[in-house]
Amino acid sequence: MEVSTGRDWVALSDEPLVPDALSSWAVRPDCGAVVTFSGTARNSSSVPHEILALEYETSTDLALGRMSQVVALARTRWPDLGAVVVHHRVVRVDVGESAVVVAVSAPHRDSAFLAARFCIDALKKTVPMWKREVWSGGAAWSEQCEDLVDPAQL
Amino acid sequence: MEVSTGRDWVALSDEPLVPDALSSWAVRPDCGAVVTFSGTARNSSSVPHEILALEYETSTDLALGRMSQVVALARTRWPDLGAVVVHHRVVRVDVGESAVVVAVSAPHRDSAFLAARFCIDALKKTVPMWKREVWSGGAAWSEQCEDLVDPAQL
Amino acid sequence: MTQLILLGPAREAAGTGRDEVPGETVGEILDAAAERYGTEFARVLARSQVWVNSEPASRDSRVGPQDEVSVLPPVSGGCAEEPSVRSSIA
Amino acid sequence: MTQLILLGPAREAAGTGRDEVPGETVGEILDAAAERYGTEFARVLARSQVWVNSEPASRDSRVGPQDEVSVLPPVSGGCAEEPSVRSSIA
Repeated sequence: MEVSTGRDWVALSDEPLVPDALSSWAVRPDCGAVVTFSGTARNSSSVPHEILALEYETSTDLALGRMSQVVALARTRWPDLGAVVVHHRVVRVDVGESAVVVAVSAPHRDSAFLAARFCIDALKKTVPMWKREVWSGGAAWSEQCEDLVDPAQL
Repeated sequence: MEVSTGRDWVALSDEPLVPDALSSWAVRPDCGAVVTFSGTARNSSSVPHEILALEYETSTDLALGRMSQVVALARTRWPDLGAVVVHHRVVRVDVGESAVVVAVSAPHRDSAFLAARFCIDALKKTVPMWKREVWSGGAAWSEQCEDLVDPAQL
Repeated sequence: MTQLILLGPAREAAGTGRDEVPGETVGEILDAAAERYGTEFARVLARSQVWVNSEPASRDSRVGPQDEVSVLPPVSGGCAEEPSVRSSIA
Repeated sequence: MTQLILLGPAREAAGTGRDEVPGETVGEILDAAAERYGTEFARVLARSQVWVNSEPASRDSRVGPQDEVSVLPPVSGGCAEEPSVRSSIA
Protein backbone atom coordinates (compact mmCIF):
# COMPACT_ATOMS: atom_id res chain seq x y z
CA MET A 1 0.00 0.00 0.00
CA GLU A 2 1.52 3.29 -0.96
CA VAL A 3 1.00 6.93 -1.80
CA SER A 4 3.39 8.32 -4.38
CA THR A 5 3.70 11.67 -6.06
CA GLY A 6 6.63 12.69 -8.19
CA ARG A 7 8.47 13.92 -5.11
CA ASP A 8 7.06 11.93 -2.19
CA TRP A 9 6.86 8.19 -1.77
CA VAL A 10 5.08 6.89 1.31
CA ALA A 11 4.52 3.17 1.68
CA LEU A 12 3.76 0.27 3.98
CA SER A 13 5.05 -3.07 2.84
CA ASP A 14 5.19 -6.66 4.02
CA GLU A 15 8.20 -7.19 1.74
CA PRO A 16 11.83 -6.44 2.69
CA LEU A 17 12.82 -2.79 2.44
CA VAL A 18 15.81 -2.01 0.24
CA PRO A 19 17.36 1.22 1.52
CA ASP A 20 19.38 1.64 -1.67
CA ALA A 21 16.38 1.56 -3.96
CA LEU A 22 14.81 4.22 -1.78
CA SER A 23 17.82 6.51 -1.51
CA SER A 24 18.45 6.10 -5.24
CA TRP A 25 14.88 7.16 -5.92
CA ALA A 26 15.52 10.29 -3.87
CA VAL A 27 18.50 11.42 -5.97
CA ARG A 28 17.75 14.60 -7.95
CA PRO A 29 20.11 16.40 -10.34
CA ASP A 30 19.63 19.67 -8.45
CA CYS A 31 20.25 18.07 -5.03
CA GLY A 32 23.73 17.48 -3.67
CA ALA A 33 22.74 15.62 -0.52
CA VAL A 34 20.75 12.49 0.28
CA VAL A 35 20.37 11.43 3.90
CA THR A 36 18.94 7.99 4.57
CA PHE A 37 17.86 6.63 7.93
CA SER A 38 17.34 2.91 8.27
CA GLY A 39 15.82 1.60 11.46
CA THR A 40 16.94 -2.00 11.79
CA ALA A 41 15.63 -4.67 14.13
CA ARG A 42 18.19 -5.23 16.83
CA ASN A 43 18.82 -8.15 19.12
CA SER A 44 18.42 -6.52 22.50
CA SER A 45 15.62 -4.70 24.23
CA SER A 46 14.13 -4.22 27.68
CA VAL A 47 13.31 -7.91 27.96
CA PRO A 48 15.97 -10.38 29.14
CA HIS A 49 15.91 -12.38 25.92
CA GLU A 50 17.86 -12.47 22.68
CA ILE A 51 15.44 -10.85 20.26
CA LEU A 52 15.04 -12.75 16.97
CA ALA A 53 12.55 -10.55 15.17
CA LEU A 54 10.01 -7.78 15.53
CA GLU A 55 6.41 -8.02 14.41
CA TYR A 56 4.68 -4.83 13.38
CA GLU A 57 0.95 -4.28 13.26
CA THR A 58 -1.00 -1.28 12.07
CA SER A 59 -4.07 0.00 10.30
CA THR A 60 -2.88 0.63 6.76
CA ASP A 61 -5.18 3.57 6.10
CA LEU A 62 -4.54 5.31 9.39
CA ALA A 63 -0.77 4.79 9.20
CA LEU A 64 -0.44 5.97 5.60
CA GLY A 65 -2.47 9.06 6.43
CA ARG A 66 -0.20 10.00 9.30
CA MET A 67 2.96 9.19 7.34
CA SER A 68 1.79 11.52 4.58
CA GLN A 69 1.06 14.23 7.12
CA VAL A 70 4.61 13.93 8.47
CA VAL A 71 6.06 14.34 4.98
CA ALA A 72 3.88 17.39 4.35
CA LEU A 73 5.07 18.92 7.63
CA ALA A 74 8.70 18.34 6.67
CA ARG A 75 8.11 20.10 3.35
CA THR A 76 6.61 23.06 5.16
CA ARG A 77 9.62 23.36 7.44
CA TRP A 78 12.28 22.75 4.76
CA PRO A 79 10.84 24.07 1.50
CA ASP A 80 13.96 23.25 -0.49
CA LEU A 81 13.65 19.49 -0.09
CA GLY A 82 13.92 17.44 -3.26
CA ALA A 83 12.42 14.00 -2.71
CA VAL A 84 11.09 12.49 0.50
CA VAL A 85 10.68 8.74 0.95
CA VAL A 86 9.09 7.13 4.00
CA HIS A 87 8.59 3.36 3.99
CA HIS A 88 7.65 1.13 6.88
CA ARG A 89 7.69 -2.60 6.82
CA VAL A 90 4.95 -4.50 8.64
CA VAL A 91 4.49 -8.05 9.84
CA ARG A 92 7.78 -9.80 10.72
CA VAL A 93 11.19 -8.12 10.51
CA ASP A 94 14.20 -10.28 11.41
CA VAL A 95 17.18 -8.86 13.31
CA GLY A 96 19.40 -6.87 10.97
CA GLU A 97 16.61 -6.10 8.50
CA SER A 98 15.16 -2.65 8.00
CA ALA A 99 11.84 -1.93 9.69
CA VAL A 100 11.64 1.67 8.51
CA VAL A 101 13.52 3.77 5.96
CA VAL A 102 13.48 7.53 5.52
CA ALA A 103 15.37 9.07 2.59
CA VAL A 104 15.49 12.81 1.94
CA SER A 105 17.31 14.76 -0.75
CA ALA A 106 18.03 18.48 -0.74
CA PRO A 107 20.36 20.88 -2.50
CA HIS A 108 22.46 21.12 0.67
CA ARG A 109 23.07 18.73 3.50
CA ASP A 110 21.68 20.89 6.30
CA SER A 111 18.10 20.48 5.16
CA ALA A 112 18.58 16.83 4.28
CA PHE A 113 19.92 15.92 7.74
CA LEU A 114 17.36 17.98 9.65
CA ALA A 115 14.38 16.80 7.63
CA ALA A 116 15.39 13.12 7.82
CA ARG A 117 15.75 13.43 11.58
CA PHE A 118 12.44 15.23 11.87
CA CYS A 119 10.65 12.58 9.81
CA ILE A 120 11.82 9.59 11.84
CA ASP A 121 11.17 11.34 15.15
CA ALA A 122 7.72 12.40 13.98
CA LEU A 123 6.88 8.96 12.58
CA LYS A 124 7.59 7.34 15.90
CA LYS A 125 5.37 9.75 17.78
CA THR A 126 2.43 10.11 15.41
CA VAL A 127 1.97 6.92 13.37
CA PRO A 128 -0.26 4.13 14.72
CA MET A 129 2.19 1.22 14.80
CA TRP A 130 2.59 -1.55 17.35
CA LYS A 131 5.62 -3.71 17.82
CA ARG A 132 5.94 -7.20 19.28
CA GLU A 133 9.34 -8.48 20.28
CA VAL A 134 9.86 -12.13 19.34
CA TRP A 135 12.35 -14.39 21.03
CA SER A 136 12.86 -18.14 21.10
CA GLY A 137 9.74 -19.45 22.75
CA GLY A 138 7.95 -16.18 23.34
CA ALA A 139 6.78 -12.77 22.21
CA ALA A 140 5.46 -9.63 23.86
CA TRP A 141 4.36 -6.14 23.02
CA SER A 142 7.20 -3.70 23.48
CA GLU A 143 7.09 -2.15 26.91
CA GLN A 144 8.47 1.13 25.65
CA CYS A 145 5.36 2.83 24.45
CA GLU A 146 3.81 6.28 24.49
CA ASP A 147 0.56 7.96 23.66
CA LEU A 148 0.11 8.85 20.03
CA VAL A 149 0.81 12.52 19.34
CA ASP A 150 -1.11 14.60 16.83
CA PRO A 151 1.23 15.87 14.07
CA ALA A 152 -0.13 19.38 14.63
CA GLN A 153 1.48 19.29 18.09
CA LEU A 154 5.01 18.74 16.78
CA MET B 1 42.87 2.10 -1.87
CA GLU B 2 41.31 1.45 1.49
CA VAL B 3 41.79 0.97 5.19
CA SER B 4 39.41 -1.49 6.79
CA THR B 5 39.08 -2.88 10.28
CA GLY B 6 36.17 -4.94 11.48
CA ARG B 7 34.27 -1.78 12.38
CA ASP B 8 35.68 0.96 10.15
CA TRP B 9 35.92 1.04 6.39
CA VAL B 10 37.68 4.01 4.82
CA ALA B 11 38.27 4.04 1.08
CA LEU B 12 39.05 6.06 -2.01
CA SER B 13 37.81 4.59 -5.25
CA ASP B 14 37.72 5.44 -8.91
CA GLU B 15 34.74 3.10 -9.28
CA PRO B 16 31.09 4.07 -8.66
CA LEU B 17 30.06 4.13 -5.01
CA VAL B 18 27.09 2.00 -4.06
CA PRO B 19 25.49 3.54 -0.98
CA ASP B 20 23.52 0.37 -0.30
CA ALA B 21 26.56 -1.87 -0.12
CA LEU B 22 28.03 0.59 2.35
CA SER B 23 24.99 1.03 4.56
CA SER B 24 24.40 -2.73 4.49
CA TRP B 25 27.96 -3.27 5.65
CA ALA B 26 27.26 -0.93 8.56
CA VAL B 27 24.29 -2.96 9.85
CA ARG B 28 25.03 -4.63 13.20
CA PRO B 29 22.68 -6.88 15.21
CA ASP B 30 23.11 -4.70 18.29
CA CYS B 31 22.45 -1.45 16.38
CA GLY B 32 18.96 -0.17 15.65
CA ALA B 33 19.95 2.81 13.49
CA VAL B 34 21.95 3.33 10.32
CA VAL B 35 22.32 6.86 8.95
CA THR B 36 23.79 7.22 5.47
CA PHE B 37 24.85 10.45 3.82
CA SER B 38 25.40 10.45 0.08
CA GLY B 39 26.92 13.54 -1.50
CA THR B 40 25.83 13.51 -5.12
CA ALA B 41 27.16 15.61 -7.97
CA ARG B 42 24.57 18.23 -8.80
CA ASN B 43 23.95 20.22 -11.92
CA SER B 44 24.32 23.74 -10.60
CA SER B 45 27.11 25.65 -8.93
CA SER B 46 28.56 29.14 -8.74
CA VAL B 47 29.41 29.11 -12.45
CA PRO B 48 26.78 30.01 -15.04
CA HIS B 49 26.88 26.63 -16.75
CA GLU B 50 24.96 23.39 -16.57
CA ILE B 51 27.37 21.15 -14.69
CA LEU B 52 27.84 17.71 -16.27
CA ALA B 53 30.30 16.13 -13.90
CA LEU B 54 32.80 16.77 -11.13
CA GLU B 55 36.42 15.66 -11.24
CA TYR B 56 38.11 14.94 -7.94
CA GLU B 57 41.83 14.89 -7.34
CA THR B 58 43.76 14.02 -4.20
CA SER B 59 46.82 12.38 -2.73
CA THR B 60 45.66 8.92 -1.79
CA ASP B 61 47.92 8.54 1.22
CA LEU B 62 47.22 11.98 2.64
CA ALA B 63 43.48 11.71 2.08
CA LEU B 64 43.16 8.23 3.59
CA GLY B 65 45.15 9.38 6.61
CA ARG B 66 42.84 12.30 7.26
CA MET B 67 39.71 10.23 6.59
CA SER B 68 40.88 7.71 9.18
CA GLN B 69 41.55 10.51 11.66
CA VAL B 70 38.00 11.78 11.19
CA VAL B 71 36.58 8.33 11.90
CA ALA B 72 38.74 8.02 15.02
CA LEU B 73 37.49 11.41 16.23
CA ALA B 74 33.88 10.37 15.69
CA ARG B 75 34.48 7.23 17.76
CA THR B 76 35.91 9.30 20.57
CA ARG B 77 32.88 11.58 20.60
CA TRP B 78 30.26 8.83 20.21
CA PRO B 79 31.73 5.73 21.85
CA ASP B 80 28.62 3.63 21.18
CA LEU B 81 28.99 3.68 17.39
CA GLY B 82 28.77 0.33 15.65
CA ALA B 83 30.30 0.57 12.18
CA VAL B 84 31.61 3.65 10.41
CA VAL B 85 32.06 3.76 6.64
CA VAL B 86 33.64 6.67 4.77
CA HIS B 87 34.19 6.31 1.03
CA HIS B 88 35.13 9.00 -1.45
CA ARG B 89 35.12 8.58 -5.18
CA VAL B 90 37.88 10.24 -7.19
CA VAL B 91 38.36 11.12 -10.83
CA ARG B 92 35.11 11.81 -12.70
CA VAL B 93 31.67 11.73 -11.02
CA ASP B 94 28.69 12.39 -13.29
CA VAL B 95 25.67 14.39 -12.10
CA GLY B 96 23.44 12.21 -9.91
CA GLU B 97 26.24 9.85 -8.90
CA SER B 98 27.67 9.69 -5.40
CA ALA B 99 30.96 11.46 -4.80
CA VAL B 100 31.13 10.63 -1.11
CA VAL B 101 29.24 8.27 1.19
CA VAL B 102 29.24 8.18 4.98
CA ALA B 103 27.36 5.38 6.76
CA VAL B 104 27.20 5.06 10.54
CA SER B 105 25.38 2.55 12.70
CA ALA B 106 24.62 2.90 16.41
CA PRO B 107 22.29 1.34 18.95
CA HIS B 108 20.15 4.51 18.87
CA ARG B 109 19.54 7.10 16.22
CA ASP B 110 20.86 10.09 18.13
CA SER B 111 24.47 8.95 17.85
CA ALA B 112 24.05 7.75 14.29
CA PHE B 113 22.68 11.09 13.06
CA LEU B 114 25.18 13.20 14.97
CA ALA B 115 28.20 11.13 14.00
CA ALA B 116 27.23 10.97 10.32
CA ARG B 117 26.83 14.74 10.27
CA PHE B 118 30.12 15.21 12.08
CA CYS B 119 31.96 12.94 9.64
CA ILE B 120 30.80 14.67 6.46
CA ASP B 121 31.41 18.14 7.90
CA ALA B 122 34.85 17.11 9.11
CA LEU B 123 35.74 15.40 5.83
CA LYS B 124 35.03 18.57 3.90
CA LYS B 125 37.20 20.66 6.16
CA THR B 126 40.15 18.37 6.79
CA VAL B 127 40.67 16.03 3.79
CA PRO B 128 42.92 17.14 0.92
CA MET B 129 40.51 16.92 -2.01
CA TRP B 130 40.14 19.21 -5.02
CA LYS B 131 37.11 19.46 -7.24
CA ARG B 132 36.83 20.59 -10.85
CA GLU B 133 33.44 21.44 -12.27
CA VAL B 134 32.98 20.16 -15.81
CA TRP B 135 30.49 21.62 -18.28
CA SER B 136 30.05 21.34 -22.01
CA GLY B 137 33.18 22.91 -23.43
CA GLY B 138 34.94 23.80 -20.20
CA ALA B 139 36.04 23.02 -16.69
CA ALA B 140 37.30 24.94 -13.69
CA TRP B 141 38.35 24.41 -10.12
CA SER B 142 35.48 25.07 -7.75
CA GLU B 143 35.55 28.64 -6.54
CA GLN B 144 34.14 27.68 -3.18
CA CYS B 145 37.24 26.67 -1.34
CA GLU B 146 38.73 27.03 2.11
CA ASP B 147 41.97 26.40 3.90
CA LEU B 148 42.44 22.86 5.13
CA VAL B 149 41.69 22.50 8.84
CA ASP B 150 43.61 20.21 11.15
CA PRO B 151 41.28 17.57 12.65
CA ALA B 152 42.60 18.47 16.11
CA GLN B 153 40.97 21.88 15.68
CA LEU B 154 37.46 20.49 15.20
CA MET C 1 -23.83 -1.07 12.48
CA THR C 2 -20.70 0.90 13.33
CA GLN C 3 -17.43 -0.92 12.69
CA LEU C 4 -15.06 -1.21 15.64
CA ILE C 5 -11.36 -1.60 14.73
CA LEU C 6 -9.06 -2.96 17.43
CA LEU C 7 -5.33 -2.52 16.98
CA GLY C 8 -2.19 -3.97 18.54
CA PRO C 9 -2.64 -4.81 22.20
CA ALA C 10 -6.33 -3.88 21.95
CA ARG C 11 -6.80 -6.49 19.22
CA GLU C 12 -5.03 -9.07 21.31
CA ALA C 13 -7.03 -8.29 24.44
CA ALA C 14 -10.32 -8.40 22.54
CA GLY C 15 -9.44 -11.52 20.58
CA THR C 16 -10.56 -9.85 17.36
CA GLY C 17 -9.40 -6.98 15.16
CA ARG C 18 -12.79 -5.96 13.80
CA ASP C 19 -16.31 -6.19 15.11
CA GLU C 20 -19.73 -4.62 14.79
CA VAL C 21 -20.89 -2.93 17.96
CA PRO C 22 -24.18 -1.12 18.61
CA GLY C 23 -24.31 2.48 19.81
CA GLU C 24 -24.96 6.00 18.60
CA THR C 25 -21.94 7.65 20.23
CA VAL C 26 -18.33 6.64 20.66
CA GLY C 27 -18.94 6.28 24.40
CA GLU C 28 -21.86 3.88 23.93
CA ILE C 29 -19.82 1.76 21.52
CA LEU C 30 -16.80 1.62 23.81
CA ASP C 31 -18.94 0.69 26.82
CA ALA C 32 -20.57 -2.09 24.82
CA ALA C 33 -17.14 -3.29 23.68
CA ALA C 34 -15.75 -3.31 27.23
CA GLU C 35 -18.70 -5.40 28.35
CA ARG C 36 -18.29 -7.76 25.42
CA TYR C 37 -14.49 -8.32 25.71
CA GLY C 38 -13.90 -8.16 29.45
CA THR C 39 -11.56 -6.55 31.95
CA GLU C 40 -8.22 -6.99 30.16
CA PHE C 41 -9.63 -5.16 27.15
CA ALA C 42 -11.12 -2.48 29.40
CA ARG C 43 -7.69 -1.97 30.93
CA VAL C 44 -6.08 -1.49 27.49
CA LEU C 45 -8.98 0.73 26.41
CA ALA C 46 -8.43 3.04 29.37
CA ARG C 47 -4.95 3.86 28.06
CA SER C 48 -5.95 4.12 24.39
CA GLN C 49 -6.87 6.87 21.98
CA VAL C 50 -10.07 6.49 20.02
CA TRP C 51 -10.40 7.72 16.47
CA VAL C 52 -13.46 7.97 14.26
CA ASN C 53 -12.30 7.22 10.74
CA SER C 54 -8.95 9.00 10.53
CA GLU C 55 -9.33 11.58 13.31
CA PRO C 56 -9.19 11.50 17.10
CA ALA C 57 -12.66 11.65 18.65
CA SER C 58 -14.25 11.99 22.07
CA ARG C 59 -16.78 9.81 23.83
CA ASP C 60 -19.68 12.03 22.87
CA SER C 61 -18.90 12.03 19.15
CA ARG C 62 -21.89 10.69 17.26
CA VAL C 63 -21.31 7.85 14.81
CA GLY C 64 -23.35 6.11 12.15
CA PRO C 65 -23.23 2.75 10.38
CA GLN C 66 -20.74 4.00 7.79
CA ASP C 67 -18.17 5.07 10.41
CA GLU C 68 -15.18 3.19 11.73
CA VAL C 69 -14.24 3.58 15.39
CA SER C 70 -10.60 2.60 16.02
CA VAL C 71 -9.01 1.84 19.38
CA LEU C 72 -5.31 2.82 19.36
CA PRO C 73 -3.20 1.87 22.40
CA PRO C 74 0.05 3.74 23.08
CA VAL C 75 2.52 3.11 20.26
CA SER C 76 5.79 1.29 20.64
CA GLY C 77 7.77 3.13 18.04
CA GLY C 78 8.07 2.83 14.33
CA CYS C 79 11.34 0.99 14.33
CA ALA C 80 13.61 -1.20 16.31
CA GLU C 81 15.80 1.21 18.18
CA GLU C 82 14.44 3.48 20.87
CA PRO C 83 15.59 7.09 20.98
CA SER C 84 17.99 7.95 23.72
CA VAL C 85 16.63 11.49 23.76
CA ARG C 86 12.88 11.67 23.58
CA SER C 87 12.77 15.43 23.32
CA SER C 88 14.97 15.79 20.30
CA ILE C 89 12.34 16.66 17.71
CA ALA C 90 13.76 19.48 15.61
CA MET D 1 66.60 14.61 -3.66
CA THR D 2 63.38 15.60 -1.84
CA GLN D 3 60.16 14.79 -3.64
CA LEU D 4 57.76 17.66 -4.23
CA ILE D 5 54.08 16.70 -4.60
CA LEU D 6 51.79 19.24 -6.25
CA LEU D 7 48.04 18.81 -5.81
CA GLY D 8 44.93 20.20 -7.47
CA PRO D 9 45.36 23.78 -8.64
CA ALA D 10 49.04 23.66 -7.63
CA ARG D 11 49.58 20.70 -9.96
CA GLU D 12 47.81 22.51 -12.75
CA ALA D 13 49.79 25.72 -12.24
CA ALA D 14 53.09 23.84 -12.12
CA GLY D 15 52.28 21.59 -15.06
CA THR D 16 53.36 18.54 -13.08
CA GLY D 17 52.21 16.60 -10.03
CA ARG D 18 55.59 15.37 -8.84
CA ASP D 19 59.11 16.66 -9.14
CA GLU D 20 62.50 16.52 -7.47
CA VAL D 21 63.60 19.85 -6.06
CA PRO D 22 66.86 20.67 -4.27
CA GLY D 23 66.94 22.21 -0.81
CA GLU D 24 67.53 21.34 2.82
CA THR D 25 64.50 23.10 4.27
CA VAL D 26 60.88 23.42 3.16
CA GLY D 27 61.48 27.11 2.47
CA GLU D 28 64.41 26.44 0.16
CA ILE D 29 62.44 23.83 -1.75
CA LEU D 30 59.41 26.07 -2.16
CA ASP D 31 61.54 28.99 -3.33
CA ALA D 32 63.23 26.77 -5.88
CA ALA D 33 59.84 25.50 -7.03
CA ALA D 34 58.42 29.01 -7.39
CA GLU D 35 61.40 29.96 -9.53
CA ARG D 36 61.04 26.83 -11.63
CA TYR D 37 57.25 27.03 -12.27
CA GLY D 38 56.64 30.78 -12.47
CA THR D 39 54.23 33.39 -11.12
CA GLU D 40 50.91 31.54 -11.43
CA PHE D 41 52.32 28.72 -9.32
CA ALA D 42 53.77 31.23 -6.86
CA ARG D 43 50.30 32.78 -6.51
CA VAL D 44 48.73 29.40 -5.74
CA LEU D 45 51.60 28.53 -3.40
CA ALA D 46 51.01 31.69 -1.38
CA ARG D 47 47.51 30.44 -0.49
CA SER D 48 48.51 26.82 0.13
CA GLN D 49 49.42 24.68 3.08
CA VAL D 50 52.64 22.71 2.94
CA TRP D 51 52.98 19.30 4.50
CA VAL D 52 56.04 17.15 5.00
CA ASN D 53 54.91 13.56 4.56
CA SER D 54 51.54 13.50 6.31
CA GLU D 55 51.86 16.48 8.63
CA PRO D 56 51.69 20.26 8.22
CA ALA D 57 55.14 21.83 8.25
CA SER D 58 56.70 25.29 8.33
CA ARG D 59 59.27 26.86 6.02
CA ASP D 60 62.13 26.13 8.36
CA SER D 61 61.37 22.40 8.70
CA ARG D 62 64.41 20.41 7.57
CA VAL D 63 63.88 17.71 4.95
CA GLY D 64 65.95 14.90 3.51
CA PRO D 65 65.90 12.84 0.32
CA GLN D 66 63.38 10.37 1.77
CA ASP D 67 60.82 13.08 2.54
CA GLU D 68 57.86 14.20 0.50
CA VAL D 69 56.87 17.87 0.53
CA SER D 70 53.25 18.38 -0.55
CA VAL D 71 51.65 21.65 -1.65
CA LEU D 72 47.94 21.69 -0.71
CA PRO D 73 45.81 24.60 -1.97
CA PRO D 74 42.52 25.43 -0.23
CA VAL D 75 40.09 22.53 -0.62
CA SER D 76 36.87 22.69 -2.51
CA GLY D 77 34.86 20.27 -0.46
CA GLY D 78 34.59 16.55 -0.41
CA CYS D 79 31.33 16.39 -2.28
CA ALA D 80 29.09 18.13 -4.67
CA GLU D 81 26.84 20.21 -2.48
CA GLU D 82 28.12 23.10 -0.47
CA PRO D 83 26.88 23.55 3.07
CA SER D 84 24.45 26.37 3.61
CA VAL D 85 25.73 26.74 7.16
CA ARG D 86 29.49 26.62 7.41
CA SER D 87 29.57 26.69 11.18
CA SER D 88 27.36 23.69 11.75
CA ILE D 89 29.98 21.19 12.90
CA ALA D 90 28.51 19.32 15.83
